[in-house]
Formats: sequence, C-alpha cells, structure tokens
Amino acid sequence: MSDDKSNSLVTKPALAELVIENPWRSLQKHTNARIALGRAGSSLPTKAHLAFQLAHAQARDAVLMPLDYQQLAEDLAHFDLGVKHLRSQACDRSTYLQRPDLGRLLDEPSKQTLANDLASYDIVLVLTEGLSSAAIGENASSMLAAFLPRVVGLGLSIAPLIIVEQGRVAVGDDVAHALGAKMVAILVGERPGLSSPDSLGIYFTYQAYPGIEEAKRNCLSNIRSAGMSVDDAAFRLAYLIEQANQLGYSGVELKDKTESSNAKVGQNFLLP
Amino acid sequence: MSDDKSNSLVTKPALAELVIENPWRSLQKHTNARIALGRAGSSLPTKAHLAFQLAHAQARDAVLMPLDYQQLAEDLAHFDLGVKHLRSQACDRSTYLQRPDLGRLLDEPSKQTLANDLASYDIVLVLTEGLSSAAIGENASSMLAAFLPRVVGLGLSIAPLIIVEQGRVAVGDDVAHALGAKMVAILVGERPGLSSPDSLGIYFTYQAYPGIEEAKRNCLSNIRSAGMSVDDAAFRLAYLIEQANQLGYSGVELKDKTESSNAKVGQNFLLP
Amino acid sequence: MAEFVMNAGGERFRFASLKELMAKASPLRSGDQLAGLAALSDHQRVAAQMALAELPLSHFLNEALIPYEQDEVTRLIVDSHDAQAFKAIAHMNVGDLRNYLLNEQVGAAELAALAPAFMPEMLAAVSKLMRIQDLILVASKCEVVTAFRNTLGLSGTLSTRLQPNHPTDDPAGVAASILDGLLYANGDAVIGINPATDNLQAVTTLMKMLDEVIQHYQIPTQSCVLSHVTTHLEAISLGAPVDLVFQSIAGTEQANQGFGINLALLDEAYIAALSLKRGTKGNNVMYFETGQGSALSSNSHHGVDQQTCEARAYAVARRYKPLLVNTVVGFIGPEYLYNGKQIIRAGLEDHFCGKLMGLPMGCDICYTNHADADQDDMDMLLVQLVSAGVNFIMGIPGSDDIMLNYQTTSFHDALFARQISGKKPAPEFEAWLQQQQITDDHGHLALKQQLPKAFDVVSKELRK
Amino acid sequence: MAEFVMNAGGERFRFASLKELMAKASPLRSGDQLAGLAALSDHQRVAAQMALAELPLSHFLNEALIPYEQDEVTRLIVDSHDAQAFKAIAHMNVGDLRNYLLNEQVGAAELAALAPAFMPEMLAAVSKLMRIQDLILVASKCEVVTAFRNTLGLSGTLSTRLQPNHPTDDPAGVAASILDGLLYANGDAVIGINPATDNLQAVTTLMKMLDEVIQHYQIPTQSCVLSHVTTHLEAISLGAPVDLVFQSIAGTEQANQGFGINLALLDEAYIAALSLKRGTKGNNVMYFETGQGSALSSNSHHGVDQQTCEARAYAVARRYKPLLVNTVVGFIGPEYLYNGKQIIRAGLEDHFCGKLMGLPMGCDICYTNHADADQDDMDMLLVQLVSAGVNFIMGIPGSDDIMLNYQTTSFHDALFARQISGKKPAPEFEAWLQQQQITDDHGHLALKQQLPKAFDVVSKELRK
Ligand code: B12
Ligand code: B12
Repeated sequence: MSDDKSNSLVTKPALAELVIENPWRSLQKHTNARIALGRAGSSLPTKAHLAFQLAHAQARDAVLMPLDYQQLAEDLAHFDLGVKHLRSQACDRSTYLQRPDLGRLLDEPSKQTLANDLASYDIVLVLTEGLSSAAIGENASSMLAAFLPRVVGLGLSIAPLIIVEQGRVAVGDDVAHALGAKMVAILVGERPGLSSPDSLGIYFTYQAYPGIEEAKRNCLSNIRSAGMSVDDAAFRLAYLIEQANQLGYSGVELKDKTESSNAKVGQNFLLP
Repeated sequence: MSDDKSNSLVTKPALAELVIENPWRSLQKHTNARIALGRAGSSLPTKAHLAFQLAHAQARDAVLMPLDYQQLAEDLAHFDLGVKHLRSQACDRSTYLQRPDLGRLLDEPSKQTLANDLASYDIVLVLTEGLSSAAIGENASSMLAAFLPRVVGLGLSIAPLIIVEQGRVAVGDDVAHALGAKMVAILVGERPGLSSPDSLGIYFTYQAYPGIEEAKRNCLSNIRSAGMSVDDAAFRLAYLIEQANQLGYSGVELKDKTESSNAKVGQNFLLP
Repeated sequence: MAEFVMNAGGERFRFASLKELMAKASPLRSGDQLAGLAALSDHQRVAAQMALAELPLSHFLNEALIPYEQDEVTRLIVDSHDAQAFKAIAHMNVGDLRNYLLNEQVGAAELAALAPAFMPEMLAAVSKLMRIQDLILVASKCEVVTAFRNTLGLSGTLSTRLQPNHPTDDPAGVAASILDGLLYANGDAVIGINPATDNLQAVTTLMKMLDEVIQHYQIPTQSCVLSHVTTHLEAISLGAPVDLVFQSIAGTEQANQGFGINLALLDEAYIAALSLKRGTKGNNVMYFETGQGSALSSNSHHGVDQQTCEARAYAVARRYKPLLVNTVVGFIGPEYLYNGKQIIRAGLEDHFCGKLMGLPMGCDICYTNHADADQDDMDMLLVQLVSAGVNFIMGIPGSDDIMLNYQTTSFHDALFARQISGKKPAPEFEAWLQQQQITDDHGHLALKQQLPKAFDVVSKELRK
Repeated sequence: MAEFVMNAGGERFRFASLKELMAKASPLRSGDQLAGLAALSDHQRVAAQMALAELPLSHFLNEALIPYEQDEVTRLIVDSHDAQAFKAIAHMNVGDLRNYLLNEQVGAAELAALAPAFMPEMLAAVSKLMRIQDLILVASKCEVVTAFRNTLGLSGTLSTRLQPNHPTDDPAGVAASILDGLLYANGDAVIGINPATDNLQAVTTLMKMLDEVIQHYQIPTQSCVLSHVTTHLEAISLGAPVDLVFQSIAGTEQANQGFGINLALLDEAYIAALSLKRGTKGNNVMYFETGQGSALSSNSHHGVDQQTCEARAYAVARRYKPLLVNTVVGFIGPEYLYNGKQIIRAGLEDHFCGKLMGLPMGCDICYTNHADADQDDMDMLLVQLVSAGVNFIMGIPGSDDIMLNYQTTSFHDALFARQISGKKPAPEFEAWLQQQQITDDHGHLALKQQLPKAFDVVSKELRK
C-alpha cells in the first residue's frame, strides 16, 4: 500500500557539492578561531559539527580533571622559596563548582599555617587550579621562571610559594591578609574553552583584604602557548607591581600602559 | 536623561475588562475538566495559571507520598481472607520510578512466601500503590467490599489478599505464577493527574505468567469518586472474570460488552 | 554483522553492530539507560556519531537491526523500500545525507519525492547527528497534506486535536469540553476522545454523539474515538459512524503484539474504514499514535534504541496513508524520557523522522507528574515545533487531562502558537470559525458574553 | 516593611519582606540557591507567586528592595519613575498587569508609552508569574528601534554582533574572524572585540583597525572595543576613533563599584561619546552588557534575587539610550544558572524585562564548559528568542570564543535563525550585503569560490 512514485525530481547530487567550502581557509594560520568551516546550506557541515561536539565532550572532562599537586610542589621546590600547600573551604570538585563562596575562603588549618609565618613580605604568589588544572600544570612553572628574576630586580621580598587547592581568585585575599603581605598575585586556571583548555589567568591586588572589591585588582589573561607568552606576562606583571608599589593602589585606575612589540603579531590583510 | 513622554496613548484600562470571562462557566458542573477559564488576550488569566501551578506542585508531591501499609493491612484483615505483605525488587521510591523492570518482579523472600502456599486458587487479588498511594488508600477497601461478594456468587476460590510494595502492573503475573492461581486482578494506583491524585486501575489477566504480553489483559481504569464507581467496577470485573473463565482467555479478544445505565450520566446539551 | 571502530580524541572506540552503533550515537535518554544501551560517556557518544556519519546509507539495506525473518515490521520496511527513489542518495553516507538535507535548494518537493527512499533507520541515524536547529530547519521544509472533511498540513496552518476526555465518558461532561474547545477555535485536526473504558456500548455512544455534533453544527472536521482497533472493527460492523480508525502502534512486531495488533489486523481495519467513504475532501482515514519507549516498556525492543524503534513505527503508519500521526512524546513518563530536555529533543526527532517519511506529524506535547518537567518545557517544545512546521498539536481544557492523568497543550496554548507564528487553522475550519463569529478577521477570538447563534440550544441550557 | 501571608493548598506561607517574596517567587536557579534565597519547595514558590500576583503595583513605590539612601541605582529608579505614565496602571496589581500585557489590543505603541511607567522591580515581579510563552508573546509585541550607522531593532529584522576575539589581539587573527563573519552576513549590530588585555596601546590599535575596515569597505555598521569604560575615556582623550562606548553594568551600586564604575562615571563617558558625533543614522552611542548573577558574584546583591538585580541593571542602561543592551546569559557559569533550562528561562526573562523597559535587547546565547548545557540548549533559546523578537544575537566563528573561553551563537546559527523566521539584517546592512553579492535576493548566502570584488586585497593575500 505504499507509493511507488518515480523520482525524476531529485537527480543524484554530487558529493563534492554537498558542502560549500570557503576559499579563505588559509587564513586559519592566523587564528585558532573556527573560521572558514564551510557550509551545508547555511548550516555547519557534518564534519565541523561533530568536531565541535568532540571538543565539547573533552572540554567538559577537562573541568573535572584533578591537578597533580605533588608534581606541582616538586616543580615549585626548584625555585628555592619554600612551598606551602593550603586548601580552600571547597572540600571537593563538586562543591567547588557549586559554591564559589567557599572557594574564596581558606580553611582553618590553612589560615593557621600562614599565621605562624611572622615575616612580612612585599609580595606573595599564589597558585590554584581554579577551573583548569591543565592551566597550572602546563604554564605555572614557566611563568614563575620568567617572572621571579624580575621581582628580584625590583628588590621586593617574596613569600614562600603558596598552593591552594580548589581556590577562586579571591582566595588570594585571604592568603595576603593572613600572611600580612603587601601585594598578592594569584595564578589561576581560567575556565577551559573549547580550543583552550589550559589558559592561565593572573590577578594582582595591592593591599588585599577579605572582601576587597574586584575593581581593585588588575588582570592578565590568556597566558598559554597560543595566547600571551609567559615572557610578556612576566613583563606586564612586573610593570603592574612596580606601578602599584609607587602609586599605592592597583585596579581600574592603574592602567597597563606598557608598549609591547609582540613578535607574533600579524598584519591586517583586510586593508591595502 | 530619561524621557518624560506624556502618556495619552494608554488610558486606564478597567480592571473588569482585563480578563474576558466565558459565559459557559456553569457547565463546570458536568466535568472537572478545566473549562471556561476565561482569557487574558488569548492566554490563560493569571488566577487560572497560578491555580494550575499549585496543582502541579501538589501532584508532584503526591507521586512521592508513601502508602500506609499497616493501615492497609488492617483494613484488609476485615475481609477474612488473610493478607500477605510482599515486595517488588524496587527497593525504594526513587528506584521504583527509574526502574520499571524491577517493579515488575517480586523479590526472592516474597516468592518464597508464596511458594509455601500449596493451595490452588481460582483468583488472586493483588494491591500495590503503583504511582499513587492515595488511589489504594482511598479506594481499595471499598472496591474490595463491592467486589468480593460477587466472587463468592461466581463460586470461585480466592487466595489471601496480597499487598506488594512498589509494584507495577506486571508484578501480578509473578504473584499468580508463584501461587499457581488461575486468574489475577491487580489493583494499582494510576499515575496522579492534576485533578485526579487518587485514581485506581484494575488489570485482570487469565492464566498469567511472567512475561505475558499486555494484550492478554483487560483493564478497568479511573476508579475513584469522580470517576467509575466501585460498584460499577465490581460489576465489570466480575463480568470479565466470568467471561474469561468460560472462554479460557482474557485480553483484547475479550470485550467488555456490559450494558451500563450509569446513573451519573448527564445529557448532551449540544444537541436539541 | 559489521563491527565499527572509531578513533576520537586519542581514544579508540568499538561498536559491535549497527544497532549498538545507533544506540551509542543517540542523545542521552533515560529509556536507553534503562535498557543498558546508552553511551557511557559523551566522548563515546561522539565517537559513535562520527562512525555513524561515515556509514554508507546502502549499509542499511544489508544489515537489518531486527532480523527480517523474525519481524514483520522489518519485512515491511525492506519490502516497501523504493530502490528507484533511493538511487538519488545511494552514494551518500549518513553525514552526507545531513549536509544534503540542509541545502536551501532541497525543498518540499524534493523531500516528498525522496520519502519512499528513506528507511526509518536511515532517518533515525541522521537525526542522531543533528542539532535541534537541524531537526527544525529540515522538517520545516516538508509539507505533508492530508484530507478527510477538511485539509490538514498546508504550510501556514497549525491544527489541533480537541481532546474532550472524561473519566466516565459522561456525554454532558464530554460535551462541555467540546464546546469549550470549539469556542476557543480548536478541533480542526479531529475531535478525538479517549474513551475511559473499552466497553462497546460506551464507545459507540460516543461515536454517535460526535457524529451528531459535527453534523448539527456543520463543523468541517472529523471525529475519532480512540479505542482499540478491534473495538473499531466491531463498532463498524454494528454500523456505528466511524470517521477515523485509531490505533497505537510501535516499531517492532513483538511490541505491536503486546498492543494486540499486527499488520494483517491493521490492513483489515484500513479497508473497513475506507469502505465507509465518509471523507468529503479526501480519503485519509487512519489516526495513529506512537511514542518513544513503548517497545522497551513491553521488553520488545530487541536491543534497539528507543528513538530508532520509534522511527520504525512510522513505517507501519506510512502503509495506511493516515490523516494524522501523533507522537505522544512525554506520555509514558520519566522512565523513558527523564526531563523536559529529553522530552523536547525526542519530540523534535520524532517530528523530523515522521515528516521525512512523508507522514502528517503532530505532537502531543506532554508530561506526567512523575517526570521532571513543567509548563515551561512544554512552551519550549511548542515554540520549536511550530517553527518546525508541526501539522497539529493537542488542545484540551486548561492542559489537564482528567482521565489520562497527564498534562498536554491547552486550547489557549494553541492560540498562543498561532499568534506568534501567524499560522491559521485548516482553511475550511477557519471559514467555519469566522462564520460562527468565534474568530474575527485577524484570527483573534471574538466571542465575549454571547455564544454564536448556532449555539442557541446551549444558551438555553446555560440559562437553566 | 510589609509581611506577606498566603494560604495555598492547605498550607500557610509567610514572607518577611517584598524582597523575600520576590526571591521565593522566582523560578528555580542555582544562584538564588547559592545565596540562600530560593524557595524551599515548588509549593512555597507557587504560594509566593500567588501573593505577588495580589500585590498592588503601587506598593513598589513605597517599599524599595534596597534602601534609597544606600544605593544610587535605587535612587535612579525612584527619581526617574514617570508618575504621569504610571497613572494608567496604578490601579493594577501584579497579576492584573500580566493579564493586561497579554491583551491583543496592547501593542508596540502602548508598550512603548508605558515603558517609563515601569520600575524594573515591577517587571521582574510580573515576569516571575509568567510562563515562557507569556515572556515570548509580550516581548514579541515590543519594537525598540535604535540607530548609529544603521537602523537596528525594526520588526522583521535580526541583527548580530560580530565578535572576532583573539587571545593576543593579533590584528591578523582578528581580521580573519571579521572576514569570516562579514562573508557569513554577520556584523550589523556591531563589530565588537573584547580585547584580551586592558593595555591602552592594544585597545587603541584595535579601535583604529576596526574604523579603517568599516571605512574602507563602507560597511553600514559600528565598531566597539569592549574595554573598561575608563579605558574608553582615555582612548577618546587620545583621539582614538570610538563609535560605541562599552561597559558591563549591574543592578546595585555596590556591584557597579566592584566593576569600577558608578553613574557619574557613566554620565561622563556618555557625554564624551555623544560629543564625537560619529553616528550617521542616529545617536545611540552606548553598548552595555549585563547578566544574572553578577551582583551575587561580588556579594553585592543585598538579599535580592538575581533576576530582580538584573532587571535593575536595565534602569542603569535606560539612562543612556543605548544602541545595544546585551544580556550575556550563560556566561558566568553554573554557579548562577545551573543548566540549559535555567539559562533559557533567564534569557527570556531578561529579554522581556529589558524590552518592556524600552531597551534594545540582544542576548548572548551562551554557556561555559563547566555548565550542564550544550548546543541543543542554545538552539532552543535561539528559536525562542527569535519568536520573542530579540534585536540581536552574537555571531562568532563556529560558536567557539577562543579568548573568553565559552560558547555562543555562530555565524551559521544566525543564518539558521533568519532562515526559519524570515527575518533580515538591518536594512542598510542588508543592502550592503547584496551589493557585495554576499547574499542573493532571498537573503541566502551567494558566495562560493570567489570573494566579492571589494575584497580583492584579501584575494591577493590568499593567493600568497
Ligand atoms: C501509560 C499508559 C499507556 C502506556 C503504557 C506503557 C507504560 N509503560 O506505562 C502506553 C502508551 C504504551 C499505552 C498503550 C495503550 N493503552 Co494505555 N494507558 C496508560 C495510562 C495513561 C496510565 C497507566 C498507569 O498509570 N498505569 C499504572 C502503572 C503503575 O502501571 P505500569 O505497570 O507502570 O504500566 C502498565 C500499564 O500502564 C499497562 N497498560 C497501559 N495501558 C494499558 C491498556 C490496556 C488495555 C492494558 C491491558 C494495559 C495497559 O501497561 C503498562 C506496562 O505493563 C492509562 C490511563 C490511566 N488513567 O491509568 C491508559 C489506559 C490504561 N490505556 C488504555 C488503552 C486503550 C491503551 C491502548 C490499548 C490503546 C490502543 N488502542 O492501542 C494501548 C495498548 C495497551 C497495551 N495492550 O499494551 C486505556 C484502557 C481502556 C480500557 N479500560 O481498556 C486507558 C485506561 C486509557 C484510555 N481510557 O484510553 N497506555
Ligand atoms: C567570568 C568573567 C567575568 C565575570 C566574573 C564573574 C564571576 N563570578 O566569574 C563577569 C561577567 C562579572 C566579568 C566582568 C568583567 N570582566 Co571579566 N572575565 C571573565 C572570564 C571570561 C573568565 C574568568 C575566569 O575564568 N576566572 C577564573 C575563575 C576561577 O575565577 P573566579 O574567582 O571564579 O572569578 C573571578 C574572576 O573571574 C574575576 N574577574 C572576572 N573578570 C575580571 C576582570 C578584571 C579586570 C578583574 C580584575 C577581575 C575579573 O572576578 C571573579 C569574581 O571574583 C575572563 C576571560 C578569561 N579567559 O579568563 C574575563 C576577563 C577577566 N574579564 C575582563 C573584563 C575586562 C571584565 C570587565 C572589566 C568588563 C567591563 N568593561 O566592565 C568586567 C568587570 C570585572 C570586575 N572588575 O569585576 C577581561 C580582563 C582584561 C584585563 N586583562 O584586564 C577578561 C580577560 C576578558 C576580556 N579580555 O575581555 N568577567
């Protein structure tokens, strides 16, 4: 009882014509952005769509991937500053993701640890996985290697390196306060993107205290191989520290006026 | 810097005109259906919308409300048939809701209990809360009171009454099989509706066995004060049993050809 | 039986058979988890989708998900497959098919011509690769028109089944809901009652009542009493006025057997219904309902995922040129579709697969009280299905079915849908609504405190 | 401070203040749970909604959620409230207002006239009583038109912000994404870059680059570099070519302080931007971004639920007659909007409240990888927002923002949305697209292997 129409209307479409490719594919050399994906009708071709889905599955896994704290501590030990291992009040990954408030606070034992340190430091560097353990795992050591010589150059005293498990940006305030440090820079894993699972952020605050407003910080972001280089970041961070130390504040009013000559910068080919 | 337009366009609308009521409200006496709700534009007026939301919140609670098995056992004891209290393999409410397969099977101790009963019965009556404990709590006893005299009239032997915790319809098959009963009728709580939290269903099967297909059963549904009366249900169930016992089958081929003169039936006022 | 292997994101995944590949490629749903068929991770799911994308469509001609010998639905699918029409797409793999369907040049005519080329499993497969926007876009290009006493499915229209259920089938109770629906401009797809019982007297009484109402008010619509098909056959033999024959159908022979039906029985019912010649505008005389999960719920799924089982049911439906096919998407409950998100995607998949099979798809946009869903989810699905060009939806008083115990779209919901989309009821029905002054020229409800003239007899009852 | 009591379903519920009532009446979301403000059960939530429905609108004139003395946003709301316009609705309660807004007779003109009568809290309140369909239907009646170098928000149009972000602000990388977007017919709302750094040199370099591109290709659109407003001020003082001044804003003074802004600073920026007189079609010079959760995230919410905080941010926006307001709805993460369902509802609420305030609302339909959401959820929200008449959405290559690390709508998504809705880009931009032969007469993409003539310089680069 089914129809047996002859099918003259649809002539066998050529496979090569199902997807219209974009002639500007070669511009992909300038960016990791998903440009020139081509189209099926006006929609994403199957291949590009499934590649996206795969990247999404992987990115979601990346959020949950634990940081190897032992490895990190070993790496940091090489800098000869001492390393302290602390914890936020977010006791596990699932709590961390749901309770940003707890990720901003040191737990009691950690505060105790810091309170025992009676030295007074110009700056303390804090490391926490934030939303991406890969960001710390892959970039933190080289960042410190690029940066620490500059602090020495500025003649600032520097506290032992602090690892905080499951911390948010503001946990640095707790650290600075408990330790009595004048400035704090926290290295934190930024949320993993589809094409950037390992992006490091640095948030710098002058005279931080618990509850200090965000506008009082400065931020360096997208530090990773495909983003800002650790050398560039170290240069800028040192600039911010130097300025803050002179002016007596950090944040919105402290502008990053470094003039960079980024070697990686390409030319805008849209203009003659 | 905000505008200060004068507002001549909108003249104060009369409150009474915000909702257009429907002149056929009085027909609500014929049905619990949510008719003649009126409209705001073409949409549900706020009152009717919120009444719906409240009913939904309550209906969701109804699904989770536990059955008072002790009360039920006491009520059933009055019928002097003996009462057995069994369990399906769905160990708690949350498992029950997610694993219908387990709700269809008796657990081992329950099967054991039945295997010890060596009598052979014409019919076994099973009670289980299914998706609505209120259905059993409010209708099971009166249903049995209306129905049991009729079984006696048919001269059939009847097994002890069986309570199964967290059962699905098909758990009756396990009971009938383990007990070696010729026919089974299971009284089960139907899923709670917005306006019908306490609806009882009865599923009847001739010569049931585990895995028997659904088409081999007959069903009576919507037994509750606003639906089919227990007297009507008892009458129909007895009819099905009598027919099945004669014909040697139940299910799709066994049609309910009772002629009812439902006293509650109103007249169709749409026709002259 | 083929084995499939796919490397994705540095891992190697194996799928033992086509049906495993299809199941693992299926977007997450509780029914497949219950059946132990669902992908174990998103990563595995994408790998399966990638492998499926590379599968030639012709593979479906060679590997049946349920053996030909064991299952009459498989036999129907294979035997009725149009090899001639298939030639146009025989060189494609599943991923190519997705690209092809999305092409702007491929419109209603092309899709209609290809319908017989599609096996349901091919469409299930391609739907698993699709995002919701793809399901919407492609389905929106289809136009499937059917007719009985009016014309349904024309583009630019949105029809409704008026569902005036009552727990005791009380004619007055049913009539009250019918009146409510008509005066809210609903009921052009069908006035269809689920009878509370399967009692023959009750069923034929309702059939007569609906027939009389339709005749008395000259409503260009059709009626249906949704009892079992065997009950329809008995009613027809007793001379009851049957417009449409109804049956729930599923995608495997065994599941249909659980419903007490098979193809022979449906053939018989179809012929009986055709013989009544009651249609005036056309002769589509069947109404089918389906829904993901029914095969699994009777343990008749043969290890096939629930969405693919559902698509197979459409092969059964297609055999009978139905007036209406309704996927009752959230009806059974969270055991099969856990929450609003699963219900929504399933509804759009079903609509897509059905439309491409050439079926006049409607959707019962619904949920039960044991599901994790609410009115917001229904609104979401409604808006999306309207964009996708669904033929019809349900209309019931205040969304609350007091007999079937679930929530579906209300008369008001249908009006909302028409308002935001500019869609209209079936043309014949629209004319009737305007003639009765139920709606005005803009399609807005016009009634206030007076009933239409033709309903004088009701006005009298109201004054009592 | 009033106490509110409501009997619902046999239980008695108490709410200690208007802000508690509002919070408990709010549909479930993780941010309110985090703040300890969410209803403890659905039952309690409905009771709060019932009480809220009965609250006279005039009550909002008397009970500020955050005290007048403590908060400049409250002062702005109260002081700019148009008592004259309010007279038309002063007799209504919140439930009445919902009924009124749904009326078919209440159209774009009425809603525009009423905009100054609405305090954001009134709209937040009424939105809490609304189903998704209500949010869509009412918003779809609004038309909010703004202009700078083209005309945005005309009914029948859907615009996009082209967002060509790059992790090092590399001009070539940015240019690649701009080209991709333009050739996919995106970018009429604005070409707007988030600079990776707040470095002044980098920011002004990007500003110049965008300006040159727009001038060279004569694109009827505007540019924006989304740095902090203070950076804009510095850039303007350095003579950089600033089309639109951008800032993130929130609904409390304290939250804005956390962002390093206040009304005085915004006033200053607004005046500076106006003074440049770069608009040709109109003088809407501000671009704002908002999003539920930002106040709570800086602990500046004063016990007010996040949706109400968001609506209050629109009072800030309204002061500056912006060209674009963008609710970046799933941007922060699951801490505030847990999953697709919460993101979708929040997006529609924001769009509704903003539109009724008279704002040119767009939506960044987005999610992060730590949220329980995916592309299907985005498609759902997109289809619904298009039905609701959203002014603009984002367009970025393949949905993947490689600098901000989140997923938003792609260039392709925008084309899908236009295809199913028949909507078009802003008229000036549409004309440009056709002139460049990027699109054909149907608005379909026309480009295949050749770039448009005007892009010859690019073709050369490609041949390299
Ligand atoms: C859910 C449901 C279904 C689901 C069942 C799947 C499932 N896993 O739940 C589906 C959609 C598949 C279904 C199909 C049909 N149903 Co049905 N269904 C219902 C409903 C709405 C709820 C049942 C319920 O809550 N059960 C309680 C729970 C705890 O039971 P369960 O063990 O989880 O589920 C079992 C029962 O629901 C049973 N079942 C469901 N429907 C039917 C119908 C019959 C005749 C039988 C014997 C068993 C049966 O099958 C399930 C699996 O074992 C009732 C209406 C109501 N208010 O109860 C109608 C209802 C029971 N169904 C009805 C009918 C007519 C049918 C169909 C025969 C329709 C048709 N023409 O094909 C088919 C086929 C049924 C069959 N033989 O398998 C009628 C029965 C009328 C009567 N008195 O005989 C009812 C009363 C609705 C109505 N008035 O139209 N149904
Ligand atoms: C999420 C986010 C936000 C959220 C923060 C809320 C929250 N709870 O997360 C919201 C939407 C509110 C936001 C606002 C702004 N942001 Co922001 N934001 C981000 C983003 C996308 C991710 C940050 C992240 O993953 N952090 C890691 C987690 C673990 O940290 P957390 O403790 O959970 O969250 C804190 C940080 O995110 C921090 N934060 C977020 N943005 C900013 C910006 C600045 C300047 C500072 C000091 C801190 C800060 O505030 C959060 C609460 O304590 C980054 C881009 C990126 N790739 O990282 C941009 C980014 C950090 N933001 C940026 C900017 C410019 C802003 C704004 C100043 C924009 C504006 N003009 O108003 C505002 C105001 C910020 C402020 N002072 O509070 C820039 C900073 C550029 C720079 N180098 O200075 C970035 C790099 C993006 C960009 N390139 O445009 N932002």
